Amino acid sequence: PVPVGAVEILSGPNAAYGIAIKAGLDLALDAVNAKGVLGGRPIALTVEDSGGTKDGAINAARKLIGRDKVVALIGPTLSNEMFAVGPVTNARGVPTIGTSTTAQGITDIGPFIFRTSLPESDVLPVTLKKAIARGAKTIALLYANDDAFSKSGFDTMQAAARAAGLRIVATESFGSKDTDFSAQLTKIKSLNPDAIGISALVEPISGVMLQARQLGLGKETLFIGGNGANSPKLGQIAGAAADGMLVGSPWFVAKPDRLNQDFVTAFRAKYGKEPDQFAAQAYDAMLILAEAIDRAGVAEPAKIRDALLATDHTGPMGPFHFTDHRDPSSTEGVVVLEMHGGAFRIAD
Amino acid sequence: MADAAPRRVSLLATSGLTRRYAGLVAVDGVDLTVPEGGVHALIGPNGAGKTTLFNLVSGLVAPSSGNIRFAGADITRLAADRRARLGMARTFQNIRVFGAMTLLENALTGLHPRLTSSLVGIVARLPAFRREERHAVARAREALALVGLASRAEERAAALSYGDQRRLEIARAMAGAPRLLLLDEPAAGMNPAETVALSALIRTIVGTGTTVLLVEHDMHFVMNLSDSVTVLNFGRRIFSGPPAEARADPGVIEAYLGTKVAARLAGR
Amino acid sequence: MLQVIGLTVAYGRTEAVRGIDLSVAQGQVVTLIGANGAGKTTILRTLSGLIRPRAGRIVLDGQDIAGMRPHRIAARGMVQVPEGRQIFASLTVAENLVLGGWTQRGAAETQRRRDSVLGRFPRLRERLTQNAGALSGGEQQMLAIGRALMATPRLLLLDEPSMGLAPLFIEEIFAIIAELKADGVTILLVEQNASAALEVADIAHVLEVGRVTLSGPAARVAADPAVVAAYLGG
Amino acid sequence: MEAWLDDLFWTYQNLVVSLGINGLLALSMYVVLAAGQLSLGQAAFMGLGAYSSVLMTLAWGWPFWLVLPASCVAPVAFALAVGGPTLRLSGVYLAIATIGMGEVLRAIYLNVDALGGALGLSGIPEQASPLLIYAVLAAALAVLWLVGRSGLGRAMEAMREDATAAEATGVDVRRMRLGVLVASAVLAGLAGALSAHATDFIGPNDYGFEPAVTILSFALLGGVGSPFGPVLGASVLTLLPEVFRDFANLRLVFNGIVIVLAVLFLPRGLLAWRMPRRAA
Amino acid sequence: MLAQQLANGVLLGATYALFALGFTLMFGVLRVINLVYGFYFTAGAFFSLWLAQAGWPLIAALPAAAVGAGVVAVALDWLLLTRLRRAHADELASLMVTLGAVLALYAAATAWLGPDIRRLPPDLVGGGAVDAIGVRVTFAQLLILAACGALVGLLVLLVRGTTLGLAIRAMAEKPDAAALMGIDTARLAALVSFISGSLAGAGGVLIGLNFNAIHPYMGEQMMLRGFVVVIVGGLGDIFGALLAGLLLGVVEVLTAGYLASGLKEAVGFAILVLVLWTRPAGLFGRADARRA
Ligand SMILES: Nc1ncnc2c1ncn2[C@@H]1O[C@H](COP(=O)(O)OP(=O)(O)OP(=O)(O)O)[C@@H](O)[C@H]1O
Ligand SMILES: Nc1ncnc2c1ncn2[C@@H]1O[C@H](COP(=O)(O)OP(=O)(O)OP(=O)(O)O)[C@@H](O)[C@H]1O
Ligand SMILES: [Mg+2]
Ligand SMILES: [Mg+2]
Repeated sequence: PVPVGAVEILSGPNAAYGIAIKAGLDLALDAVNAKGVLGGRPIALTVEDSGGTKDGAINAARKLIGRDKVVALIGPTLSNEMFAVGPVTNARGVPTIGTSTTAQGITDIGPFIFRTSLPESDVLPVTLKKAIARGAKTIALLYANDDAFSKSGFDTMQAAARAAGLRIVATESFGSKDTDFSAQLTKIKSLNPDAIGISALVEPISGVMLQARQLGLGKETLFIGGNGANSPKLGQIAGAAADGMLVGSPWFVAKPDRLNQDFVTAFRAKYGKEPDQFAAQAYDAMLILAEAIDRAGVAEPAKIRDALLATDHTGPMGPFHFTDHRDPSSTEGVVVLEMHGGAFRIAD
Repeated sequence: MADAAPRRVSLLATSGLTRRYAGLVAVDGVDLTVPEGGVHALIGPNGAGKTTLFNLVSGLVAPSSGNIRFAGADITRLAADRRARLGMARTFQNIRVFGAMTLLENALTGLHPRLTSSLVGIVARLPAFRREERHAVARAREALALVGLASRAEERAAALSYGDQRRLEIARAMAGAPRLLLLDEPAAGMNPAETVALSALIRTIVGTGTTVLLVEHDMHFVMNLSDSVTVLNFGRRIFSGPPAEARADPGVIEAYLGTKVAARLAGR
Repeated sequence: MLQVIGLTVAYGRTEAVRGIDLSVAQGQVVTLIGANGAGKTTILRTLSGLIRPRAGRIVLDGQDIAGMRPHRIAARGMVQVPEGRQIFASLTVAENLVLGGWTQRGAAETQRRRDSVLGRFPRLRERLTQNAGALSGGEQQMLAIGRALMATPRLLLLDEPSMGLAPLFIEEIFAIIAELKADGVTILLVEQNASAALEVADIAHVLEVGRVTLSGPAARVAADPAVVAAYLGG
Repeated sequence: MEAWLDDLFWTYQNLVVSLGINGLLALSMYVVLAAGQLSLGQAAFMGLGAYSSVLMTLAWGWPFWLVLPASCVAPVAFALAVGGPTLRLSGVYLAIATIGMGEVLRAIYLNVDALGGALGLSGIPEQASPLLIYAVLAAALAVLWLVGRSGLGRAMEAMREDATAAEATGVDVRRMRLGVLVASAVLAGLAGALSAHATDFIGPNDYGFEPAVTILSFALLGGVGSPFGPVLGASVLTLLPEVFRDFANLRLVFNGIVIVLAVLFLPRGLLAWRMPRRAA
Repeated sequence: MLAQQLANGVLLGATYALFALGFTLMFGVLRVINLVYGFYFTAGAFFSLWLAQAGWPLIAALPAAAVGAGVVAVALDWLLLTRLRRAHADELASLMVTLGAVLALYAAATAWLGPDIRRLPPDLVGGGAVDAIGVRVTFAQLLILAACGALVGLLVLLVRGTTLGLAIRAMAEKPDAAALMGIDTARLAALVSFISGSLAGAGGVLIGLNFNAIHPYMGEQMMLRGFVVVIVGGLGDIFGALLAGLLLGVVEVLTAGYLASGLKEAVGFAILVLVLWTRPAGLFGRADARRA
């Protein structure tokens, strides 16, 4: 078998993300190993827990590379973990593919660092355009300032809003484990913006939506979510309170194309629940990696890296290529979604 | 120094010393003088303010008013550890030995103010430090021997019985060869035979040049041992003088001794 | 009423009490004298259930209570005034007394006991609302005794009750012991003030390094020349 | 070197580094605990050491031999600044005050753009070799061992047992408290600088409440009878998650159970041995 | 806006206080720094979730969940702390053992229940809100306020007004002496655990209801604030915990509303540190009356 590793958060308070990713990887692995790579060899995937800490992630990556001799690595889950792990794997020459690390500067770490998650800078302009089309002229921004994903998403959102000519009336932050956002929302409400952009993970976004409605922010205000909002959990937690939220994404559960529907059906069958974006991205990443190994012809890290650069893949997320800088190149297929009745549909 | 007039300064002198607590004056304008040398007793009924006075003198409690002089210097505002460095040591009515430490280490702690080695000296194990440490251990052992605990030097202090812990406190206080030793009820929890031994110990201590100021309720002990007695009642000084006069003083008898004890003391 | 048979108590490897026998009959005052470290406190703590004995039996009213938990022993009327007072420093004097009467259900009885305790120790009445930790040493001792009396003890264990008391109060304490005895309370008294203890006691035991070396009627023990030399400051 | 040996070392290099750094952190906790103070500012000191050293390296281009000692400056200054007022506090009050200050620092890292905010600072050159880390650890152990056996060590233990009695025997309790806080800041600051220069990246969340509690648990699990206890505790707690790696999502469960059992059966720490407090 | 912000602050503060009530009892009175406390909070929330899913109305689910959490607390207290109590181990040992336990418990709960956030059925309280003088408050929030007030009252009655409270305080100070008074210390400790655990459980239900998010680690995230509130309020001081909770909530909200939301925690904590500097024994703490 071809040894491949993944470093994800499987324990501790942030385990939800790692577990979703692992589910996506395992599902993809089933498909890959049905026919194998390099002429029928299966891929042996070892997923190690990082616990969400920097040291945990480094230890896991070193164990996978040094002991299990994996030829490529998927993960880690958080951008901060990648900043610590990336230099290690890059120096060792093992291609490393982040599936959920959207922060700026990730691929600057070095030539072996890839990512398959679309940077927000490609998605947000599309979403904001929709908001402007619906009449938004002013926007308030709200973000979690203590995790790299949210902060980075906010930076992008701010830049995109400026570029799109929206007037930013307020910039507020909170902690990603906060449950109370009433102070920020009350302040924003008093400024009466046309739209509110939120960059955070799905749990706080759900909390924000619930409280916004409690405080009487109604349909007249457009809510715009970053990448983190694209999750079925938004509907599960916030329910109808999340209705009307706009999110731009190349993927969503109900995306009608066949590849995606097959993926969603398989996922439901295997796990009995809806996939989220993390699972979908991981699913594609595993397929992309498997294809690259196959193309490389041998299970050698350097060859795999070169093969990855030549990726030409189409999966649930849509068509996929890497840029020269190892980021996803395509923004095709980005659509703007709107929450309605606890689920996303394409916004009109 | 020859031309300096031999001033008869008292070792410890308080004037107008007062300590108030909400709703009561625990020590009320006390003037107390303790001359250098000898044993001086502070007696009085329970709650008269004796321990509070000790706490004021040793710096653990700040006075509400009044001042304290020690060896000619005003120490009213000095922190407790500074006073210890000036040569004041004490024991506590409610025993406070360092339970986890050995007896020897307890005694060594009493020498703390006399150690001069710097951090550098300690880490570099300079000869001066080693000499000092050897010397300190010898002194501490002497102090333990003084109270008869030398053979248990390496035991944990918490394992001692009540009476032995009292003795250990005395050893800790004596290790630093203080000028003034404050003993708060040293004979409590000791039987008469042990109290006799304690008297002898205190005489020995006085013999080394340390002045002793003690609080005690055992009147035989106090009367036989002390050179002078001060009596407090409700925080106020009601008597000061030689023990023979104290036990005959009607005010003292009424407030403290009771007629029976006074008679027994007189009968001896 | 209380029989101790072959009691051995150890702290780790050192045996502090080695196979002692004692008995306390109804209405008696029994005193235990001995030098510092002889094991007196250890015995009392074991009787009250605070320490588990290594061997031996403790029979109270015909039942072996060795190893029983302390609150059950207290509920059987064997109440201790511990060494070093052990008053609840952060509670007020009044609250300490209330706790002393914990086993005593019934407000009227509690009130009656409280009045009688405060009658004995007027100083405590003046300090009722003060934190017990702020009391003087002697006041704390009064509180400790008063607290135990709140429980209406049948058998009272006293560990050096006169410690730290002014002469007038020591008289008072021994008067109280005599009174309690007259009231029919059985008492096991550990005292350093051996002469006073031997005066009130019926029976005396002399303890030396964990062993009983002499027992008998108090008067006879008090006359023993060795005792006079060692414990009476003769 | 043999290739497999090389691989082995490469695999566990970070673990080896963490063992050393956590050992230092445990010692930084030990100094305060040994003097009877319960400060939880160690993570904050570590963060100050890390951030200040990274600025020196990245922004000012200082050489590492200069950065390392200089990394103590900010933590020590902070210890002195907060030390004064907090000396009045003891026990859990001090612990909470120091945690509070740690949270204030964390908010600063998050809000000051020059410090990278939530993205942290990355691209830090790996200048702290395992050898250097262990040399610092060994030196710290030696100093604490020697000091512990002197009058200072006795004074510290006396303070822990009974601060009032210690004061009455002549221990300058206030100065000692400040002293141990500063010593603790030095050790944690060094640990921060070393760890920052061993792993390329630092982020604000490495120095918050949870790390503070973890550092405390190093010392408590090991036992504070001697400086070796905390180092042992740190080693065990650092290794446990790796040992239990195969239990996947149950590893924290086992990790926790091991701690529980250890404390229940060895309440005074894995190494309950109490160092002698004298040198002669 | 100020009125609404003040209301926000009070409501946030009430959640802090609600969390801290049982904690102050356990930590302040029993002197056990019990880090498992946060887990009782989680347990209460999950119990109520299951009961609500089984169709129980809130009025029944809330007390039942509180009792359930109390039972969990008693069991864990017995499992973890009796041995240490008997050995007279110091409070740091109990801190450590509960640290290990809480690590294991959250991880086990996550492994068992999954890490996902759950939500109580939305019709449990009714999503309604009250609008008055420009201030909007939801029913869930009103419920928290009312519960907070009621529980504070009950606790004060219990700890200050009964001899039981006295016995608890006595045991906290000198367990041996308390046993000599005839107090069954083991049972009393269990009782305190039960009360404190069920307070945590009730808090978990109400706060889970308010923020509509129930997940295994929800208790852990309250712990830091819980500590601060208990300490600033004064160990074991119930009114203190209430006021300190409200103070913290209002300070955080006003900072976020009028200064900068990024500094919300910093300013909150800074103020608390200042409180401690000026009043080392907490807001209302009297200087320790014990003597030198
Ligand atoms: N911290 C305090 N707060 C309130 N009252 C106090 C405090 N310290 C002492 N007192 C009161 O001051 C009075 C004097 O106490 P002190 O301990 O000095 O008496 P004492 O003479 O040593 O008595 P004893 O012989 O019983 O030890 C007592 O009534 C005591 O209750
Ligand atoms: N906790 C303990 N650990 C170890 N040894 C102890 C402990 N408590 C007491 N001992 C030892 O047991 C012996 C008996 O002590 P105990 O306290 O019973 O003596 P005592 O007769 O009450 O003395 P005193 O008159 O001084 O109170 C002593 O040698 C003492 O050192
Ligand atoms: Mg006194
Ligand atoms: Mg005794």
